[in-house]
Amino acid sequence: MFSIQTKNLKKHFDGVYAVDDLSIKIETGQITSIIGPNGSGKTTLINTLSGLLEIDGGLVVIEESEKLSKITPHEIPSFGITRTFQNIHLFEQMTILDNILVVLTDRQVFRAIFETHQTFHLKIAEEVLTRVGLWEKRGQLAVNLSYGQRKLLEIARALAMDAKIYLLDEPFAGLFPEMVKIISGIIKELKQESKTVILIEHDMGLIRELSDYVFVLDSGKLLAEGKPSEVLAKREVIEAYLGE
Amino acid sequence: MNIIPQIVANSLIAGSIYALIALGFNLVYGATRFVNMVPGALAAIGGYTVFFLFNRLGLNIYFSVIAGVVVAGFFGYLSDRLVFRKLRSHKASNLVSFVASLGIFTMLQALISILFTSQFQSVLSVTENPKTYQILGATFTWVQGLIFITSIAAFVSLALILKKTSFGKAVRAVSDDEEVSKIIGINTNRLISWIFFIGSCLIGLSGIFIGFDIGINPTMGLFIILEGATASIIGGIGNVYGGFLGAFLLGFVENFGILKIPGEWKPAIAFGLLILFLIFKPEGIMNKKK
Amino acid sequence: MAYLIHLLILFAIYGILGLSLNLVMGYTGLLSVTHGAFFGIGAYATAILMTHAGLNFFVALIVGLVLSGVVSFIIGAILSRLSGDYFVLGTVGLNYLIVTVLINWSDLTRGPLGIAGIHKPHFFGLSFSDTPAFLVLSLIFLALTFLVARFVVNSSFGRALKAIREDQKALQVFGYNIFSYKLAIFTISGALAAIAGALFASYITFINPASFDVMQSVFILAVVVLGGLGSLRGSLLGALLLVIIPELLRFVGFPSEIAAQTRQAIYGLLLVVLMLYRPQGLIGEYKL
Amino acid sequence: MSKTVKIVIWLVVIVIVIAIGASLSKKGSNPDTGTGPIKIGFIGPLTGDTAGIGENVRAAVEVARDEINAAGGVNKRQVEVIFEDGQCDPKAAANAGNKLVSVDKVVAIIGGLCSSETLAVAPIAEQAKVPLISDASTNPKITDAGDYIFRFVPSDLFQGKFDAEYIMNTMKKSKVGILYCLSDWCTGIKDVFKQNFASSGTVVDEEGYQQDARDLRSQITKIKAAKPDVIYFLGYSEASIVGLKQLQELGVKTPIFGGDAWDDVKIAEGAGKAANGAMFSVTASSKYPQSFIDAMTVKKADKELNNYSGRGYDILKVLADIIGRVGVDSTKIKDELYKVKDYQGIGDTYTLDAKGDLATANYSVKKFQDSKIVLVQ
Repeated sequence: MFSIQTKNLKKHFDGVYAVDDLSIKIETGQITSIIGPNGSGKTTLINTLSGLLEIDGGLVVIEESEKLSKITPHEIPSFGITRTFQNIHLFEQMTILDNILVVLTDRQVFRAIFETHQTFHLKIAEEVLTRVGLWEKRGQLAVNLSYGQRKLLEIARALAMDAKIYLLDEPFAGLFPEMVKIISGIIKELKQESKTVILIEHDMGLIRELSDYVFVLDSGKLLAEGKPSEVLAKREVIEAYLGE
Repeated sequence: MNIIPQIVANSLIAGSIYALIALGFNLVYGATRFVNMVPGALAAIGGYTVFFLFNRLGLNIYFSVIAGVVVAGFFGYLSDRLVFRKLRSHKASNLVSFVASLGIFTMLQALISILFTSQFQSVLSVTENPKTYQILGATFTWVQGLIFITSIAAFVSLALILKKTSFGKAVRAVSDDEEVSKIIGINTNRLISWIFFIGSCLIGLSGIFIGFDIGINPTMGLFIILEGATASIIGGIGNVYGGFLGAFLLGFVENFGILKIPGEWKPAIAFGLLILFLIFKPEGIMNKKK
Repeated sequence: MAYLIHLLILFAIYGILGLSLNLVMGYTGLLSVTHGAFFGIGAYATAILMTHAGLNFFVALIVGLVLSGVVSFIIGAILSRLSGDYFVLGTVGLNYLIVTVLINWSDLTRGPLGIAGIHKPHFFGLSFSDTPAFLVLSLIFLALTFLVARFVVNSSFGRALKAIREDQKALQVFGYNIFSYKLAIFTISGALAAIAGALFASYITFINPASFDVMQSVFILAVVVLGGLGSLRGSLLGALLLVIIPELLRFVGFPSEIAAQTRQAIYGLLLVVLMLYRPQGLIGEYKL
Repeated sequence: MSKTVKIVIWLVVIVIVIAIGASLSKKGSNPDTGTGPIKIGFIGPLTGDTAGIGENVRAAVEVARDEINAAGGVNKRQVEVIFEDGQCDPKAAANAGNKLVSVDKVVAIIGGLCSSETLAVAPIAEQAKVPLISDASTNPKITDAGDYIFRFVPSDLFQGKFDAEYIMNTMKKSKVGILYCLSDWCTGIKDVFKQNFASSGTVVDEEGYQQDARDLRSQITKIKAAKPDVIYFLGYSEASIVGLKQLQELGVKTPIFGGDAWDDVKIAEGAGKAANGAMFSVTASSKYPQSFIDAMTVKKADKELNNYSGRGYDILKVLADIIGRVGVDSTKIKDELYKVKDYQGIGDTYTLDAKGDLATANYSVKKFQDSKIVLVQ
């Protein structure tokens, strides 16, 4: 069963095709990695799937039922999708706890006005924050955290959504080894909870260790796909990375 | 007696004054990327300097005009040097800079009315009958003709400077991306101060012309800056050519609009147009969609 | 002492305006220069209802509240599409437009002649005509506004507003319809400003369009910025200082012809110094 | 934002409020005890675009004060006038009114120049039983604003009626184009003028303009197109200078008639030849005495001598005369004010009616001729 599929997906900026007629299938409950040199359209794909960029052509199919030619950002949670950002988008001048609570409480305006966060919200927040080791620091403002802690907070925020499909855009970029261990541990736990993970990463070691399936993009087109061991051995993939 | 030519003349006159303001406003906005209220006060400073030199001290008119323009430019440079350069170093958001420019605007306006009382002054004494010209039934005075020609000249020369000279290329680089231009070695702070100076000179000139055509009082700045901003948004904010086009469009819509609706709704037209453009075409006519 | 009571009444009115603007500016991060117009709509709605329809002050206030809420909903719908500089310019433009309507719709608002003879509120025999009683009434409304504002800010809705201020794009992805949130806070803030308008109309007993123009919005903005963005008590502090201190200048013996202009100059200088050295205001937490 | 900083700031604020309270109660002299200077308040626009008129009336009141004090003051007490800026804005005027009434405890207040100021201060003066005498507010609503509220200027009703009749009967014009500023004075007179003019003439076009607008070309072009045989142009000095110049630039030949704000030398000089032939009505007042003009020149306010400055001067003189007779009790002053009859001031001859308005208002017509003002009728 494929939780997300793209059918001839197109996204262009003034004539330059960032995503060019891309058709991929993401297996449910699997960790699928998307790799490719810089500017090959990885982040554009994620932004298009999460509704931040308009779809210029083709379709996105969710759970093989919803055929979408247009996605608005605030409706993606209803499809069970959540994400993290390559360049961190935290709510800077708010406490760590608030950064989590804001994704837990009611979204509808009228109900939100008359609701304050309940104990069960706090319980989820505590569980998620302890998982990334930030529960003791919950009173601090996000802006005062170190780079690694901010990456962890982004992951925690995504976890708090308890979504079905996680789009992780370079979650390991610039982290120390022990933080990498924490995050890869979390990704593995997601897999055990049969969640679908789409991972964008450059570190080939992590790709081999984590991913069940790999897609290789080059300037918006699908270059290759398959098991990590097969795909990474292919000549044209290595050339794409080294750049002809 | 057909009044259309007269309406066209009125629109061209209003348009050319707005054009001068819009040129200055756009130049400053292009480099600093925030809505700056200071130019409003600079227009008044330009007008009052000429009034002081020409009417009070009786100096030669051309000298006073040039002095007026330079003084307005200097105050623009000063405001950048003392306040906005510091704000840029703090990486202050453009809303903070907007509020700061509002503070400078109020302060300058108050200082002018302390020095010159808040009386309305007409700069050109009109004892001698103003020579009016007639074209196709539309009458306008030599001052208005001069304004029209100067605004065209200012536009052309500015366009040439931006296109041809190295200074012009640096200005465009800073307008596109300040960080990048820092990296490639442009001393952006000094350049932005220069841009402030030129933009303020243009707006000072518009204040002087308003002084000749109509007259000056300390509170003339607010309306000027709002008209300038409206013209720039319509034409395409930050785009010098767009500002010029937007100014004349605003002049025509305002004057032709009055035909249909009573005069007291005139300011409503300008701001109605502003709101419409902000919603449907915020990037204005000239800029491509952001 | 009556003069101090008079100033405290103005403090209450501008406190309510500061609180309501802080909701939009300090918590949602939208620099709105149209609050003077909401203040005016509230004042005119109450004044017209009291003089033409002869309604009691409190009934006129509630109807005025609803009316201003509807108008600020419409304005919110227009403005919430804009962002950054365009939003600021849009609010200035709208403020001008609303004042022009107040001036020219003369058969409703009597145009520049303004509306005079608005009498003081009375409530089943309890009349608030003398200033101390009116001060009590204004302070009650100020306290009510403060509680409403605190309720909104401490709710999940309030937390979402702060998130909009911080990173609107990211928040969308987590299921928030930003447009409806901005619309809601605009309506609430417009309705609260109408309370201040009603109090102002009934206290000064005469209103004309000129006192609700862009300069009034700039003054309210200064109250919020001085007091502190994102701090309700900051807005009260800002209102207190910006209402009381200029009056002090009346006693500092400036020669009368330049007294008024010096006040303007000091007030402009205050804005500049604040922005340079303390953009988050005296006891605010959020940097604009 | 450490706690201590917040506490320090709140402490500072509380200290300020206490200081203000103390200074207000200390400074606020107790009600007039018969010694020290007699305090009289003045409210008028000293900033904003009508500040020109405000500053001029202030100078005239200062001239009157100096003359009174030079002649030994009133009952051997010097007269002190406290000037407050009303900014033509209800809130500022209410602030000024409250301060004059409760802190300075003035015996009477000269002013509200703009009707918006007078209407805002009226309830405050009425409640404190302090007579408020306006020198320029013509809004008809002021007539019944309270029995402590007076004015030494005729309400719009008189001027609108006189102008309509003069244009219909004397100038024999029937098609009028109205150009009026969007302020309480202009709109007030325009409405009354239209009621009276409707009897035999028609208003072919009516164009309003913002009080501080300076580009009236579009409005003038529209009026010109409506081909009126007379133009009724209401405006304060600034807009009038600009309007008259633009009327000439646009080649408008039809005769122009204005309101009493045109009785201002600045317009004659500012508009120059453009104003030639333009007529306006003004309350019949003899020319200002040379002594007044010289005194005003000393105060470098001579160039802007206007119709209202004479009235401000007269009000202070009338008050001094009344206080001389009945002392400083404001209710007695109020009663005396109602008895003012045929008082020959420099600005007008004043007779007050039971409502505190001028009972009579006879107008004369003047016209601009080569930067001078000439009497027509």
